[in-house]
Amino acid sequence: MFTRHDSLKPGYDVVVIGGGGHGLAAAYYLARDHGIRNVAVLEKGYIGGGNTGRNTTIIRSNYLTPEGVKFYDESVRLWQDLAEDFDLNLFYSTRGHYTLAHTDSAMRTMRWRAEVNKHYGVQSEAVDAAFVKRGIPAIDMSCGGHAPILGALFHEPGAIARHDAVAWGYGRGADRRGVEIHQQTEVTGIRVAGGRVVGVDTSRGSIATSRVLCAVAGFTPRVLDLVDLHTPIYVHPLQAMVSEPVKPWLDPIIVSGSLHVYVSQSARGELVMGASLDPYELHHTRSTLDFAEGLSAHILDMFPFLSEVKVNRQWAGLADMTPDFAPIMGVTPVEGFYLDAGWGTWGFKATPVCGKTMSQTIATGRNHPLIEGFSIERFANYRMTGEKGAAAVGH
Amino acid sequence: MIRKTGASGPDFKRMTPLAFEIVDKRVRLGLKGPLAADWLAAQGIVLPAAPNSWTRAPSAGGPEGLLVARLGSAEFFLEDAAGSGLAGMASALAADPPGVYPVLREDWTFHLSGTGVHEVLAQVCNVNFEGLASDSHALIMTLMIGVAVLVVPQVMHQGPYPQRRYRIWCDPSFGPSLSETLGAVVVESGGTIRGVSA
Amino acid sequence: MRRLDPHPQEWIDRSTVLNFSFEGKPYRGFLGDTISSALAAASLPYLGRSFKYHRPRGILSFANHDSNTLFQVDGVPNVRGDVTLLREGMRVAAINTFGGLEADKARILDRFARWLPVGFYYKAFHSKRLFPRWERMFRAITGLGAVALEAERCVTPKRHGFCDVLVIGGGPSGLAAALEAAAAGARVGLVDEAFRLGGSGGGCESVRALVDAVNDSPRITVFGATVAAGYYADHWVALAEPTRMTKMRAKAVVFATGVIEQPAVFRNNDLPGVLLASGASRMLRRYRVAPGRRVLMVAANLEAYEICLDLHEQGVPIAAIVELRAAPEDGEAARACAKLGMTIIPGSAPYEAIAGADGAVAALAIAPLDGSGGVGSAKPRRIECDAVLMSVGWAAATQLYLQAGGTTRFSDELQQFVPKDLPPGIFAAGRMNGVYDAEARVADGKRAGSQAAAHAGFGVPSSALIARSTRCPSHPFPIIDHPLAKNFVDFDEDLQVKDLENAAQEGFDSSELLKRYSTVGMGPSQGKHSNMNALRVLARARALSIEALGLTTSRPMYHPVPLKLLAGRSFNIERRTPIDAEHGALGAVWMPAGNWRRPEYYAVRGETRAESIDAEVRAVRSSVGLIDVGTLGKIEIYGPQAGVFLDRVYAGKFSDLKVGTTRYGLMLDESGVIIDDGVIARLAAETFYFTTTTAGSATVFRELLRLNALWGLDCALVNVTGHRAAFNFAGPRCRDILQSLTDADLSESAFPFLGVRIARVAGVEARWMRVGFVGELGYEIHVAASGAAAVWQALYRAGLPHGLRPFGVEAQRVLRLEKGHFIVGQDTDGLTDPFEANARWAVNLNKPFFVGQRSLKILAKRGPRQKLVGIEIPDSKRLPKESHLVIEKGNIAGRLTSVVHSRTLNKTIGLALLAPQLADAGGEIRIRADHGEMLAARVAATPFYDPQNRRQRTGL
Amino acid sequence: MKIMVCPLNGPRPVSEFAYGGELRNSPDADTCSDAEWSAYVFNRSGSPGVKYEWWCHIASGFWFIALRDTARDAVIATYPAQAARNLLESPGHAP
Repeated sequence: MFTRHDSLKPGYDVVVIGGGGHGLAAAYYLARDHGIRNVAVLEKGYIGGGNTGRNTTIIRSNYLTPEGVKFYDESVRLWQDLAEDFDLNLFYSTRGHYTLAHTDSAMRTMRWRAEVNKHYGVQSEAVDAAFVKRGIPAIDMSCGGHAPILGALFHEPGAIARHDAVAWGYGRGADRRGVEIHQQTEVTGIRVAGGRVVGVDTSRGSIATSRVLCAVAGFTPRVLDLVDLHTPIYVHPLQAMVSEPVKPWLDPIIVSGSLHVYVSQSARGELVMGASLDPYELHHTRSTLDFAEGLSAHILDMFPFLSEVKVNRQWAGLADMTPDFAPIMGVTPVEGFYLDAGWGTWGFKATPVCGKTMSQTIATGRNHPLIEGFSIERFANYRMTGEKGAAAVGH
Repeated sequence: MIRKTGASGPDFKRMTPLAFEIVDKRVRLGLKGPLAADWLAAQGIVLPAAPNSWTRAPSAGGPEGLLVARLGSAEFFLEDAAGSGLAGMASALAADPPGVYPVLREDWTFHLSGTGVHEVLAQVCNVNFEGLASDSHALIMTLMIGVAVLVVPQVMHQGPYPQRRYRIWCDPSFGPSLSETLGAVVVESGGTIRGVSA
Repeated sequence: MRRLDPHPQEWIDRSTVLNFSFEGKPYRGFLGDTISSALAAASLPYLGRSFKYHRPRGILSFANHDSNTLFQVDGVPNVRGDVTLLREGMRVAAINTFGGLEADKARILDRFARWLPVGFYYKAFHSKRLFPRWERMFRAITGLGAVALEAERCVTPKRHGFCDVLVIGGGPSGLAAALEAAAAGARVGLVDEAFRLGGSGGGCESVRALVDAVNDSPRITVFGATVAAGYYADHWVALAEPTRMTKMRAKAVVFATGVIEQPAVFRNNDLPGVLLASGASRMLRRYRVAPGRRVLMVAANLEAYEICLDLHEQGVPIAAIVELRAAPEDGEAARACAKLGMTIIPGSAPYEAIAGADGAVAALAIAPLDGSGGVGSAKPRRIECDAVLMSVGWAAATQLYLQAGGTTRFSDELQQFVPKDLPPGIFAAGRMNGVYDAEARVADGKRAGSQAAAHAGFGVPSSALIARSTRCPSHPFPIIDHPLAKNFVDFDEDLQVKDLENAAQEGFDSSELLKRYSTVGMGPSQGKHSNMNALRVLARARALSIEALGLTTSRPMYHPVPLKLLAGRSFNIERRTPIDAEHGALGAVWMPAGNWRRPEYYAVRGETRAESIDAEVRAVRSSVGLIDVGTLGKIEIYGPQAGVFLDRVYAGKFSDLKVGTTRYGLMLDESGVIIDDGVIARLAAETFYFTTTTAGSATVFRELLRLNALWGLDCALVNVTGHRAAFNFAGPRCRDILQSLTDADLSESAFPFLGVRIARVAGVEARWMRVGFVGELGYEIHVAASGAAAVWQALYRAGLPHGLRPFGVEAQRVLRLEKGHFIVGQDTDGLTDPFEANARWAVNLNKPFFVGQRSLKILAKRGPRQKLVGIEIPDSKRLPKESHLVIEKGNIAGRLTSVVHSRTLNKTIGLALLAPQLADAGGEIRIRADHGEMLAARVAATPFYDPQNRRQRTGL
Repeated sequence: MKIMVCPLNGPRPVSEFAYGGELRNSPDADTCSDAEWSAYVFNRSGSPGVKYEWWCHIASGFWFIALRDTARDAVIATYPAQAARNLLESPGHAP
């Protein structure tokens, strides 16, 4: 599926740092759509081993800001055809996505999102409790008696997919088009001369290049230090856990901001469960018991009959966070250094559109229109993209 | 299959039955500020030397006497059964002595005691109370099922054997909910809920 | 399989017979039996179907990680039969079958196996059109057991535990470690998965003596039938007990977690009747169930011969011992076997297990091994048998140890991973530590126990050096290729050798990628019986050492844990004001407000919700109303610099506030965004009392404490939110009514608008503030919680004759909106600054400093992106909803943040955040309501009601 | 769960504490440029490292400073909050 390259070439037209979904997608579209094939993807671990292989695979576009909605809507459109592009089954499974509201202020936010979504043609509705009960008959509408469900934001196109396969599909596609994927290759330095990128130093030698894409969610600040760029990005762990497989009983994806829960059932029958960010900065993917305890309690609030269902495994990823909960993308003050970062907890669903927009941005040197709202300058100008309002637990 | 080792120290081997009690509000005085300690000393109160500790002074206020708790270094919480000198001090405090500030204390108060008290505490709190010295005068500020509480371990000398009792204070807005929850755990653990008492 | 005669050490009580059903048929077992042992005794050919190919499966390991014997029991899915005690009346069924265990329609999949290679699912059915239909079919055949949707929540307790030394593993080394640590004076917790201590060797004298000593030790707490599910930071270990969870905090941890037996890999090694020798041994000793009548042993270590002797002693005939090695080590056991006339066939390998008519193993084809570890061209010879035991090697149970930050290296001498660098407080002992011989395991346990106790502050650490085993207990490559495959490496996931080789071939050739692509080790047993062999296959494929490839990351749970144990009771704590009961008595309909509950409105018989809310509003406007506002944050600040502090945390100025007066305050964050608001009252020169929003009370107070700690001003903060109650008594009649309850002079001159006074009401000392949130003459009355009920009742009774209504949050929303007051968080969002919120009047930019000031200066230059304005909707028939959008030339130009139909004003009013160019009073806007209906609206000045604010000032 | 040693309350699980972010110097609001100020307001030192941080013991409302390695989640030392003022060049415009 992938070619193993024994050594690095002395130079590449583009060096992509990060062999996750985003980096591989950018390399894929650079080669496929822009004819730029002399590309190296440098991955310090193994491909898809970061947040691509750690997220809970939810795909949706029911965001709050026009910038967010348009961007993720394009992503969902691209997802539809990905499996056929790759000739690889991504298990892209449209399930419908409920964001439950337990308070009237939450209902207000759901309606706000629904109205913005619909304005941009995204299927999204603020629905009442009866609708929720019809869509999720198994749910305890009182949530253990302490968080009654008043309604929800229902997003019919909400989907899940097999996360690893996305990286493999993009990786294989890029590989077949001449892109070199170098695993176990860590970037140790980025050489800048006269304000522009001239090369990259790695654990396997130095490379000459004038264009570098940084797509290393969770590790962004470390790479930014190499080019002395300062951003608002801070890193918190995000944990998840998975149950033993059980026969299918849950079709839709359920999210509850108040209960800090999101859950879906995978194709294998496992319940894939997550919650909110860990409460403090950490660059370590250790698991905590508090997480498993709190999440289990809230899962049983919604689905009491799962008492005996067993948790198999918990894990964590590292999330780039930004003050407005929107990503930071595109050109930077360092010429030739392109950024695809600040993904918070939403990077997976954006994989295809990030590849598309970043590859065009790199090819043309100008930010793709879809990512203008995510520019690095917006903070200095106090012009944030207020996705935060929608993001109690926005997965 | 699961055997528990004995409770802490030899002196609590024979405990009275497990009980949870909502205790009547007593005469209280709360104060803080840079000069609070000096002011109390001037009132003739013997203060606990260490932060987060408590002392008990004999007083007219009944068998249990005057409880003087030191929260951190510059905040104090005095409690006494009926009457005693606290009322007088309260009015003295009303005169706004410099550097001494009143702290309204409307806390709910609970007693937790008896056999299995540590098992109950272990289910609602992460502090190792069983590990405290039997004569501990620690004042513990911690979370009980997420609610901020003040806890003092006490040794009661009613009956032939010394008894471990925990006196617990919490914000009144949490009082009903916390007492219902603690009561439920106690009952489930075979204990009883005693009515309001002093 | 069959049950043997009683034995003194057996774990079953034959005097108590238990009846149960399996697949609808009745069976009997004994008290102490597990589901698997009872079914094994019933001589059933097989007990389950495999995950992918639905092949018949029987008992594999009897070690709590046997995915072949997962059952559906009384509605509970995926119950582990090998460790679940039989109960009278149990209804047991196989999982993952269609039409029952025998008739399972899905068994056809086994025939298709050749066309279902690894990665098959990635390569097929992915056309957009076909996938959804195929997915339905696919999902139906995956999954294991089924959840019973009608099952009730099962609540179990959770507790914190504390010990000095926690020992994980109740085998000889664990027992010795616990005893040694206890002897040093430490309080010890000892955990084991099994119902009884002793480990696999539980049977023998010396171990039983250790067990007795442990049970007699007052310092050792034993946790039986308990899984140490995960190691978390600072020696915190989750202990999953049968009916509760103990979160154990230790000062040191000894890992005596032992080793897990690994299968030999050969064609049809998953046939029922082919099982791990240690499992057969446990089944025999504990439950007296013999694996068969003619047992064949596949051997590659000493344990094989010991078990053969054991079986022989119990009268179980050994058909032959097929020894993978050129010769067995020259040990007592091997010699004894030979002396007993057992046939030992060295240098040979199992080539294929052959099924009988009933689907269980009937014979084993074996062949001599060539130099390369394969069977070459030699013709296999067939040996009849009804059970094949595999004793070819072990994998160290290092999972928890790795979670604790320990590192390992692969020992070629022992063919297993052994501990390398141990973090402080972490100790390893016994077979997991590479120490195999009986005495040495005990000695190693003592050593570790002593060192752990010393780390926890008890005694002197042992300096004993215990050598690791000199004999190799594991075969380096117990894997035999077969042209027709079906040689399974992972029983959970039905993975054969070729599947792993193909995955590696395709480039998934690191441990982690192989796992993700092939799903090896991802099943219920989490690779406990498969990861080691998978690594060997990968190492061969890549011509790398196992050390070079390394293990995949170990994460909790070590063993699957039910959600109920993790969830525990899931307490839910609620805050209540001191007059919660009064609200209830008055018919309050509750709504959540943060973690408080508040009356949304008071239901009155014969009134609809809307009518009640209208009546509550009317009462306030025409007479008097009473609302509990006790959920507001209430803070006191004392000291010479209290005013300075407030100047720095609020956007307005308060150091110049006159004693006896109040002022509205706006709180910003560093970026200039509004985060909270409230009323600040000056009670004395150095004493202020102020409120925060209900939602903000806890976080705002905490941040104020931080700023006070940072700035070191001479002032002190006291949070009295829960200690004080607060009511708003408002309406044209309120002053007259109140005057009857107090001696204080309430006249306009004595107590003007925005004043604050301390005076008694109904005999209770209170803080009175004349503020006008609802836009009528009104008093906010704050009293100590203990006096709240008396005051509330007095106000209520005094007001009733004048038409008082208690009013709730809904009526207050109407009243405040009629006055055009915004609510932080509803009418503002996460980016709204004071300019945008039309609250410039509450900002004093000329102060030396306040939080957010510098950013406001930048924002002032930038100009607002939106403006909060009042709007009126002429068409009172149609009421848009909050959050409906304002549309201008097809674009989003704003959002309705609040809206009500005001009966008082007889029109629909609201607040909206609008694009600045639309925000001028009188401007026409269009709101898109439900179903896209466009409503015309007009930007209007606020307040809508009593624009001159006369009523709240003078009560006219 | 992590244990953190509170200078007032002693060792407690981290669940008893609230994280208050990194202890940071702010530029002089009166003299700094808008760019300097916005950088202070929004930017963070996001890389792992040993950092001085604000932590609050929730039950006692006690704020203190912890020196923590954010790569290993190792609390190296804790100090009373007064330390903040010595550690900072300009403690958020202390008067």
